[in-house]
Amino acid sequence: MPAATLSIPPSVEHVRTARLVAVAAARRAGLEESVVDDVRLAVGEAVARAVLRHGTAEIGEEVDVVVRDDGAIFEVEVHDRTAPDVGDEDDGVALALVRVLVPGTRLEVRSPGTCLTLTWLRPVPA
Amino acid sequence: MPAATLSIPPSVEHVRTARLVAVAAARRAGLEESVVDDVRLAVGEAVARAVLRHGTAEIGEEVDVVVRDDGAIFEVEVHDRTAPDVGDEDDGVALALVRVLVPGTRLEVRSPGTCLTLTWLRPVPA
Amino acid sequence: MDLDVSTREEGGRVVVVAIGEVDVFTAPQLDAELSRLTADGRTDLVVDLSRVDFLDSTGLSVLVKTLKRVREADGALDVVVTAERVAKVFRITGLDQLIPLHPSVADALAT
Amino acid sequence: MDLDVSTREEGGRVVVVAIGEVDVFTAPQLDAELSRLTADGRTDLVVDLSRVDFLDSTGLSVLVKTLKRVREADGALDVVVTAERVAKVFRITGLDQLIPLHPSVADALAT
Ligand SMILES: Nc1ncnc2c1ncn2[C@@H]1O[C@H](COP(=O)(O)OP(=O)(O)O)[C@@H](O)[C@H]1O
Ligand SMILES: Nc1ncnc2c1ncn2[C@@H]1O[C@H](COP(=O)(O)OP(=O)(O)O)[C@@H](O)[C@H]1O
Repeated sequence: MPAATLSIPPSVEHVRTARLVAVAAARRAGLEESVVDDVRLAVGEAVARAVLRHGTAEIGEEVDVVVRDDGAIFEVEVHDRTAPDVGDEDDGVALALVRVLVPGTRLEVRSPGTCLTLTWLRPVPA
Repeated sequence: MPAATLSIPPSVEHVRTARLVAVAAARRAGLEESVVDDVRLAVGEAVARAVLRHGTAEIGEEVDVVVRDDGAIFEVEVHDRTAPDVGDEDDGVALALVRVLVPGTRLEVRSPGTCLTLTWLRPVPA
Repeated sequence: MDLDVSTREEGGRVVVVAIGEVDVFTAPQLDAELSRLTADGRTDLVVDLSRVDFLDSTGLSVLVKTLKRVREADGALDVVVTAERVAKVFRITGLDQLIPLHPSVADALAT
Repeated sequence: MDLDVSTREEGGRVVVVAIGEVDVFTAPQLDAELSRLTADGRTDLVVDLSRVDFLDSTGLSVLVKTLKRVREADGALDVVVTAERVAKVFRITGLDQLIPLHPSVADALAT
């Protein structure tokens, strides 16, 4: 079961809510505070990207965020509902930053949109 | 569309996440900071109640929180998946506190569980 | 992580300092420390909540339980509250009528 | 609410103080103020982010845009950063190579 599943309207004022949820889950998962900072920034960029893509594509439906804390990995999926060829200009900096922060970032087409999956390794419990 | 829809596992460590989401939405809705304090406390109690009911009933599924900011009202629904007759002893203080804080609180059976709806009037925009 | 609980002696009393949030998840930490102290016969207690920014009914229940134990032993329980958000929970439950609230540890020790 | 932006004169320069979070929602506020200043020919700027606890790529873009305008006018842009969380965003994007970062406004004004 995900540690949290959040849906927000596709508007920039709600991106912060997604950051709060991801950070709370990252702390629960026992990630170091410097990694929690990366989670905050990367999830913020990923959700901002999704919201801006919905804006470009004029899609009013929600953006979905799923936070998983399963065994050795901490993972955040950000689902948008836009076609893969939407607005690849606008989200350039955001996506580049996510890729630098989270080396294992996966971007997939997952109907009805695209899904960005950010994965962090969780420290082995003492 | 809800301002936020959140699902959390039924364990007490996740109650804080629901408070964070409700408080973020309450601020976005323009509620006064003293009312935001009431939202934080009442939503925390309502979600704690739901999580504890799941524990009593040994239900492993998620607790759902829906935050709405529609026109004149700000509303938070907390859905559990327990039968109405589960553990009405344990959640006494929490529920009493919610009722004192939020006079219009509604407790309904809503399959597959109970639903506590907390409603605040939003100030008319200037 | 969300709550830090520590204990020290001051002015002949035991001061329990909580820092963070006292809620349904963290209240057991505060409960454990207060239960340990009362079980040891340390029943002249000041609970310092001046650095607690959130307290729910679970936290209140811990204090009510402690109050009962302390009274049974002819001890005393004083609580330091500064945040209005926390003070309000005591007021609306009427618990401020049962437990003396103070603006500082110094004030609690002076009573 | 999430971001507060104010401007003052100090040491012959214009100091823009941001307090709060600079993200995709709030960055337009900072952008508006910096655009207003550069449009007015105020191109000798210090942006004080010492009380900013979060900054995303949208915030960086505002600073990059401001840097270009300031350079076109032979002005200068210095930025004050204290939070490691904020400094890191500048580092990983390499923006700390383009914009001088300082630990305090006094330090920025002294350069
Ligand atoms: N918020 C509160 N305000 C007033 N009384 C309370 C509050 N919380 C608990 N109490 C009272 O304290 C007593 C013990 O609280 P409770 O938490 O239910 O028991 P226990 O600590 O044994 O689990 C009960 O009689 C209850 O009514
Ligand atoms: N985080 C960043 N790091 C480095 N360069 C950046 C960053 N953000 C934006 N830039 C650069 O600044 C320029 C303008 O940024 P952008 O926000 O895309 O344009 P505008 O400000 O006109 O909307 C672009 O050339 C972009 O590459």
